[in-house]
Amino acid sequence: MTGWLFSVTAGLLFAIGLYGVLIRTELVRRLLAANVMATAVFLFLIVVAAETPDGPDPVPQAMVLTGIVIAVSLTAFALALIRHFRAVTGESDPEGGDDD
Amino acid sequence: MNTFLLGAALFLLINLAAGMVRVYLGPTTADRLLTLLLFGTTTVATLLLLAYSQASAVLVKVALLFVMLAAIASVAFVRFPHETVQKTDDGRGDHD
Amino acid sequence: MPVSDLLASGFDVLLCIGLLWLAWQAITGTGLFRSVVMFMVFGLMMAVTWARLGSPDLALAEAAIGAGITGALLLNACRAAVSEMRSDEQPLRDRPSGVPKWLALPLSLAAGVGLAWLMHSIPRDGGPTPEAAIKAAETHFLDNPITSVLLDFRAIDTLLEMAVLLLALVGARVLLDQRRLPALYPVPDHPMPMLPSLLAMITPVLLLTGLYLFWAGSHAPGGAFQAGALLGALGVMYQLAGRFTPTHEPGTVNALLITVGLGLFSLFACLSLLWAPAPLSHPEQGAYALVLLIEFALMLSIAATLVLLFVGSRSLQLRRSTNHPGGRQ
Amino acid sequence: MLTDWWTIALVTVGCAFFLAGTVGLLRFPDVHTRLHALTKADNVGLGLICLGLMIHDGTLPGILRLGFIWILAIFAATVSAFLIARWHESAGTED
Repeated sequence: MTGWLFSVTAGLLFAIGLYGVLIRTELVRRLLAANVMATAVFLFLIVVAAETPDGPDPVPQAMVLTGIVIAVSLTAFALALIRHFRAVTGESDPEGGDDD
Repeated sequence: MNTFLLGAALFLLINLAAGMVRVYLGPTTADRLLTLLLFGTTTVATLLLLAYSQASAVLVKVALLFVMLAAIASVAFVRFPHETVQKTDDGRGDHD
Repeated sequence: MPVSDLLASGFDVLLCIGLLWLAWQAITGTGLFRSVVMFMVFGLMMAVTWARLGSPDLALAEAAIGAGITGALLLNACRAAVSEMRSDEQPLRDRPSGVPKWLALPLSLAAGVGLAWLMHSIPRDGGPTPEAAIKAAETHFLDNPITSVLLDFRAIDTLLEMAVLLLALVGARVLLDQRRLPALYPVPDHPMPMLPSLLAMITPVLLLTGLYLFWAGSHAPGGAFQAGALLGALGVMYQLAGRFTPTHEPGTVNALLITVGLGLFSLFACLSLLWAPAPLSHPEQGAYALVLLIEFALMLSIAATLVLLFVGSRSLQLRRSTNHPGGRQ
Repeated sequence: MLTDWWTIALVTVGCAFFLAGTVGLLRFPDVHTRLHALTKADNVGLGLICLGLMIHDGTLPGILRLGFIWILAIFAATVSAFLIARWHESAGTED
């Protein structure tokens, strides 16, 4: 029951994240959406780890721990990239500026 | 006993969900920050109840971390100038 | 016990609904500030979820890194978006993206449901042990194959993790320097009341908790990251209270703090070739002390890197040298 | 068995305080009254739950840890509530 429920939740979270990445053009919001997608993947891994027959499997947990640190590094770098982008173009989204 | 503690945790979670209505309604930004306070206290209580109902002592440390991070979060928010909040609003104005 | 099962299921269902609602609000809601608040609350909920799924390690990491540091970074993004906005510019807006909504919604739903089905159908028995793991277990000084695999593979993993964190800082610095973008959070003009007393109270508690997490983590690898994130959160707090002054001159202490973790770890990796055929193997004597030393250096580097990423300046100086938080300067 | 009943009673009353805090949050007219309802009721509720769990735990380190968390929560809530109220005030004068 628990595994099934959290699997579905992770799938829906992934869907929400992907939807955000596709729909939002404002860059910070797009980054948020990508973060939600990453969290969904972590949730998948932990659900699989929790359901192994002999107790929680430590390897996926270690992987997710690494994943959390990588996600925060990536977020920090992406935010610097967004600041740089705004300073160069004066726009908050990459598609704007010339076409409307 | 464990069943009772789990029930209490569930009750607090429902309580939290009701509090989230205030975030949704607003109307001021301070109301949203208030809910961060509600979240801090309630999740700490929920984690403590979970710690004793699942007999996992580490969760008490997680609760301790939550208390301190809630304080840091509210300091981070109040260092925020008001016009920032208004200018980042891309839709209907939802502050006073 | 059917009653407790029912309660647990109710708890899980509510948790899942909450997570989905918060994620939806964070992504589709109006107002960047509101989205960021929602995302921070989502991080807190996620920590409760990890706790519920029996991974307290992750709950600690998520609370400190996911909700604490990422939230602070995103608040910075709001701030930067406004302070670097031209006066004639409209508030942050969304243009219609190249993908229409009617296509994006079923597409992402299909991807999510497909992924859920795929993850649900994979076998849960763990699969066969890889060849390399068995080989590593035979040559290792520990008897338990799982522990030795974790020790060997986690070491490489942690080394590269630290490298990624450092790279993120270097990349951010290059980008910000190129356009001469200033540090956020300058020193406030007027002191904030009650903040000094909160700092005085919270500093020893956070330091103690961080050191405790570090010490507990020496039995199970990975403790340095939680502890480092916690100390990083303390540094962020000091910056917010105006105790650190961002400077443009690169400071020696700062540079040392950032690189000591990766440097010591790499040195150890090279030196370990003297006594073992593969890098990052532990010596038979003094392994515990060595691991402790490297993890301590890692913790300091992680904390310093996270604070500098948050501030976005080249280095930081402490304003009152009598009050020294976590050795950072 | 008597200690179990004490725990149940204290945790139940604590939950009732949390409920009162949420009702106040939803029903009170402005930010200051909501702040007032929330911070006081919730921290009393947390204190009662901590007390109940202390009785349930019964060991000295456990009791100390729970008490410590409660004291810290009170301090943190005081400062946070004050800062948020002040922030809201200054918003009112600027607009």
